[in-house]
Amino acid sequence: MTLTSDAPTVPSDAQLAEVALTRDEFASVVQQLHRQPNAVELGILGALWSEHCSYKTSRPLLRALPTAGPRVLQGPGENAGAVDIGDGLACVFKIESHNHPSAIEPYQGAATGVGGILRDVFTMGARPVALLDSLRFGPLDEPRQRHLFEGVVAGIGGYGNCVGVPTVGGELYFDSCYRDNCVVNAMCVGIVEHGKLMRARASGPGNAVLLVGADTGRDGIHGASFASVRLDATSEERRPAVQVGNPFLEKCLMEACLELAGDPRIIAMQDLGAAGLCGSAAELAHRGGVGVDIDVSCVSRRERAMTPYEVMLSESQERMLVVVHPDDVRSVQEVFDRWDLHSDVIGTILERPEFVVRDGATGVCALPLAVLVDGAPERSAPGPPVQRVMTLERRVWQSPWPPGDTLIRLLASPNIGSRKPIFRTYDHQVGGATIVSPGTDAAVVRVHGTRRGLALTTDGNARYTALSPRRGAAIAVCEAARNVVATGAVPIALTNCLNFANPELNEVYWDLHEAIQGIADACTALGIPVVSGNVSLYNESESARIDPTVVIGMVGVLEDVERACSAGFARRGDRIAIVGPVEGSLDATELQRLAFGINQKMAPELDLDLERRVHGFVHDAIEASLLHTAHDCAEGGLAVALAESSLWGGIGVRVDLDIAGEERPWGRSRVDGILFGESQSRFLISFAMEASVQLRELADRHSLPLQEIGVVGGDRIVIDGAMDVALAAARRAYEGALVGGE
Amino acid sequence: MTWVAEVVVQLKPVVNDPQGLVVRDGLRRLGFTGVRAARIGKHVELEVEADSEQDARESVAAMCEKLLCNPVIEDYRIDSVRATAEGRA
Amino acid sequence: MTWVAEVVVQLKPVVNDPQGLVVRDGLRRLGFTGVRAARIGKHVELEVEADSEQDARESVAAMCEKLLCNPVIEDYRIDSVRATAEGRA
Amino acid sequence: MRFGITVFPGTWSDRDCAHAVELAGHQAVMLWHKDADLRGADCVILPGGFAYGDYLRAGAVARFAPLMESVVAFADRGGLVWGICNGFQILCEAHLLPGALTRNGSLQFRCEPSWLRVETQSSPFTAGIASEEVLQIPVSHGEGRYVAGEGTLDGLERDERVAFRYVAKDGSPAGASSPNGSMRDIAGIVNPAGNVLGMMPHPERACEPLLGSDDGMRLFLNVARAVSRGAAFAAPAS
Ligand SMILES: Nc1ncnc2c1ncn2[C@@H]1O[C@H](COP(=O)(O)OP(=O)(O)O)[C@@H](O)[C@H]1O
Ligand SMILES: [Mg+2]
Repeated sequence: MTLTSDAPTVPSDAQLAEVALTRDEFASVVQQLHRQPNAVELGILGALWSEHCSYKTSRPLLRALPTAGPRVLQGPGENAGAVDIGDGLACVFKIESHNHPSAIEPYQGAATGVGGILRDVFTMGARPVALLDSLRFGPLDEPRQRHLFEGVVAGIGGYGNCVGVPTVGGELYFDSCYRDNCVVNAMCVGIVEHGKLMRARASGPGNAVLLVGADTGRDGIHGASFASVRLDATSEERRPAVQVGNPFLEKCLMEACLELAGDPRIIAMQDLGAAGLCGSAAELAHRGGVGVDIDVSCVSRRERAMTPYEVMLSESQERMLVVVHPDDVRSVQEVFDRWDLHSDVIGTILERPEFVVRDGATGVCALPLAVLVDGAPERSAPGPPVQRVMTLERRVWQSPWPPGDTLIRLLASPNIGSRKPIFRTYDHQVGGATIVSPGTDAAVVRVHGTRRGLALTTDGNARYTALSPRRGAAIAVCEAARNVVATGAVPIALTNCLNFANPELNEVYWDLHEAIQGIADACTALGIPVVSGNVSLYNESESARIDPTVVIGMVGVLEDVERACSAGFARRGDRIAIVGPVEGSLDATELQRLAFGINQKMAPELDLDLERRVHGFVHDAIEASLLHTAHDCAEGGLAVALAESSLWGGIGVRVDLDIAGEERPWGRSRVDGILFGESQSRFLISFAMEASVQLRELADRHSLPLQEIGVVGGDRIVIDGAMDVALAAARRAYEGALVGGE
Repeated sequence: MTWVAEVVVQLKPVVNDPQGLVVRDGLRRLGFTGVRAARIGKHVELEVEADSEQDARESVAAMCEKLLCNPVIEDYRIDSVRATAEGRA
Repeated sequence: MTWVAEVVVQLKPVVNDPQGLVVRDGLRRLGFTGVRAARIGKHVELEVEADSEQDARESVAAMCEKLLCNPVIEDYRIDSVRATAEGRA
Repeated sequence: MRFGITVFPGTWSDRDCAHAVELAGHQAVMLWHKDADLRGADCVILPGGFAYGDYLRAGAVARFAPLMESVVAFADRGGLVWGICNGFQILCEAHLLPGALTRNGSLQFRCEPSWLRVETQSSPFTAGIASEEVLQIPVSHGEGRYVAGEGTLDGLERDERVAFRYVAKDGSPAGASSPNGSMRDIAGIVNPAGNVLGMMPHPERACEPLLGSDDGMRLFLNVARAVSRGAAFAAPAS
């Protein structure tokens, strides 16, 4: 076949900018192809060589992540990771960003983000059983930020609720660094029998390629390259890039694909995501070491007069590629017909590893897959390593408010207050498996047909990574693990989403490098492998860039879901203790941000060995049925953790931290550090008085400090010598944090 | 004076309209086989105070720009502006 | 021939329209203090094959009765039926 | 006994309902929307979901599925038909029950516990559940605000056809705690013969203490009891 598309010419700078390729990359294309690409090929190369598809900057860095482990069935490289959870079942999960589309159109951007991550999971044959989200916006009191926030939340609910997958958890922060670039990450978790786990690897020359689902329109053309450039004034003009999702179609597609999971007729399945048909067909063939020949004239369209280029790069949602033997085409199509899903045979698998696109008899593109998928030159550091320099605008020793007042303000902070206004709009129960609902630490979802449960969480405090990328990222892993451990589960694997600014800036590049090292540090220390993830770069505008934002999505396994431990105080008279460090500083805390609008010095200390021992202690204590509740201490420190456990359980607390009489300035600062400092590696536990001795022994065995600090009861939060706050007042502050002031 | 304005907000022609697809298919299944396409939009009826039709129209256009229409995916048109019975009286 | 019909489906006046209230209040908050009321309905644009305008109109009315409008809470009206450019050719 | 569970494209509570039926010790069979066969079901459940995406109006398109003809005929013969959430919406659209379900007053989806008071003893679904008892059963919907003409509402109340009303946790009137702003706090109604029930809350999500409540199980057991007592409520099959 000869290519009859426009004659190859040397593209102008403007043409290269259009397809988001650099002059050097173009030179590399020509060198690898031994010829000039034609215009369509250039566009296709631009999309697949975009950062979004090729990971040209992050791939070399991601190699540092530990990805192996005894439970790992599928590490990074497929649509989602998969780990063994016993009983012949696997848990399949991944997190993904949809930041750029959400900044342009919050509802649809977030909704299609959910749609995309669902497809990544059911493409593997797994039934999605849970969704989680991780969101970041600018200050909530700014109308535009509230608009984005409400739109994104409605979009996530709108899609997930309609598809019938519960949204069981997530996290939310507001910080001025996200004003122009919100962060919208969605995670999906699915379950599949080992034998039905599917892979997206095409094989068998002559096999047919089916395109199933929505008709193809001009949606999101350039979406991939769009996500690889920063937002500027002209972003508005790229608006046709916005896609409108159809969750109803997704639900039908999901059911049909799950019906076919594990079916020997299905050779491979791959969802359509970034760079549309190009990205998916190319990856599908490349993973299988074969080629593919696509005829765009066979693709059903929603719009008239689409060019082959538009058809290939359209990011219309709710579409799937399926590879089957030609003899099975009819019978497989019948399954899709039953669900009223349209399907077309649009191509064939080739033996030679080539990516061929034709429009009927006319050739449009013929590129070696090795060049298309793997050819993008990896980018290395723009310059020598840089360390973040700690800024010290002003020393912060103590809160400007008395402790009780400080607590109320923290509880009313949109970063800490109740998330109920959000998750009550998410169906978090469909599936009949949600044992621990959103709102406390990790959610717990039971695995139907077994006694087991999965503990699920997303975490990542960007205040820490902003100051100390490496330590901050390690803390994100530890915090996620703590949330999982607090339920009694054992963390088994994680997924991660790295949201950063422009990596062509040396500082950003090194932040990314450091953050990945930090994830690796914690994963190695805790023995938790990384099985999937996503990188979102160029989260910056002309005036601002986001703080390095590492989001960890973690899965843990609970052997007996009936014994899941909760975080809200359970019984009056229970003793309360803190395991791990008590003292802390106010650096990098929510209080520092709230009171002074700054975030300075360094992220809290992190001792990974201590962290590991603390997890071991909590796990053993829950297993031995010694605990009534467990809760980790995160934003807002010990005081907020106490208030949360009180509010969730509806019972007050009386605590003696031995701080009464600390009146001198130095003393006040120590008190505030204890109450509101965010020291790592600690848990707040409650238990029956009789368990006290055993817990002490257990702590000794793990070489851990355990300090009994108080008793559950009453209807006030009392910390002797520091505060006495009515639970009702705390609740008002906590529950009003996200509610808009009219 | 009081005016009643009718505004239609529709998805831009290039934007996917899942509702329209379901309605089209639903109608066909009901035997209305002649239906070639359906698009679903919003119809907004506003009652506004303004000194003249011109003023009412301008103010409604501003409302569309600011709130009623999401220009990223939607277009709007003002179908009619007329004085209410009350306004006329 | 192909006809384009525009249909408006609105909640009956007696049915509470919380969306209308929210839009009205939203507009007022944006400074459009002259807004007295807002009602939100659906706008359905249909492309149908029919031999005459009369046929098209009847068939659209039947679609409204059967599917597009729920008479318990909604009223409908057919705003316009016109031949498409294509249909006219 | 055998529960038939309808499956439309977009239905998602089908599996949860089947699970509840099995927990109750009975058999669940799925009824595909394109088939007219009720597969020998003693009771037909129309479960929750977004049939056809609930685009246009919840339940509007589903009502015309071939399966619905059989469901209507089954109901007319006195068979037990139970619409839950989306199923309730479909039953109203199909005119098996009066009124309509409109967008929640808050304009938001609501997934949270709701508290219900049983308002009729004359339906097999609610028989034996005292009106002082408050059932805890979650809601999960965006369009659950029950609307009907005043005459219809008066008739429903007069004929004891209001099955459930939303109340506050302590049994007092729901007031602002109503999840959707339904007229007269109506959460569920039955047809004149009492054999067709539509309700917005999800009893299948309240069948195990592990999930927070098992009050919903009482409704499943009631249905089974009614069926085993024979066609007490059922008109003779035609
Ligand atoms: N931060 C990361 N950590 C581990 N794996 C990653 C990371 N980012 C991307 N990956 C892996 O790289 C592959 C490509 O990711 P992505 O482009 O997001 O996939 P898709 O196009 O299917 O959504 C996936 O297998 C993903 O799991
Ligand atoms: Mg994928």
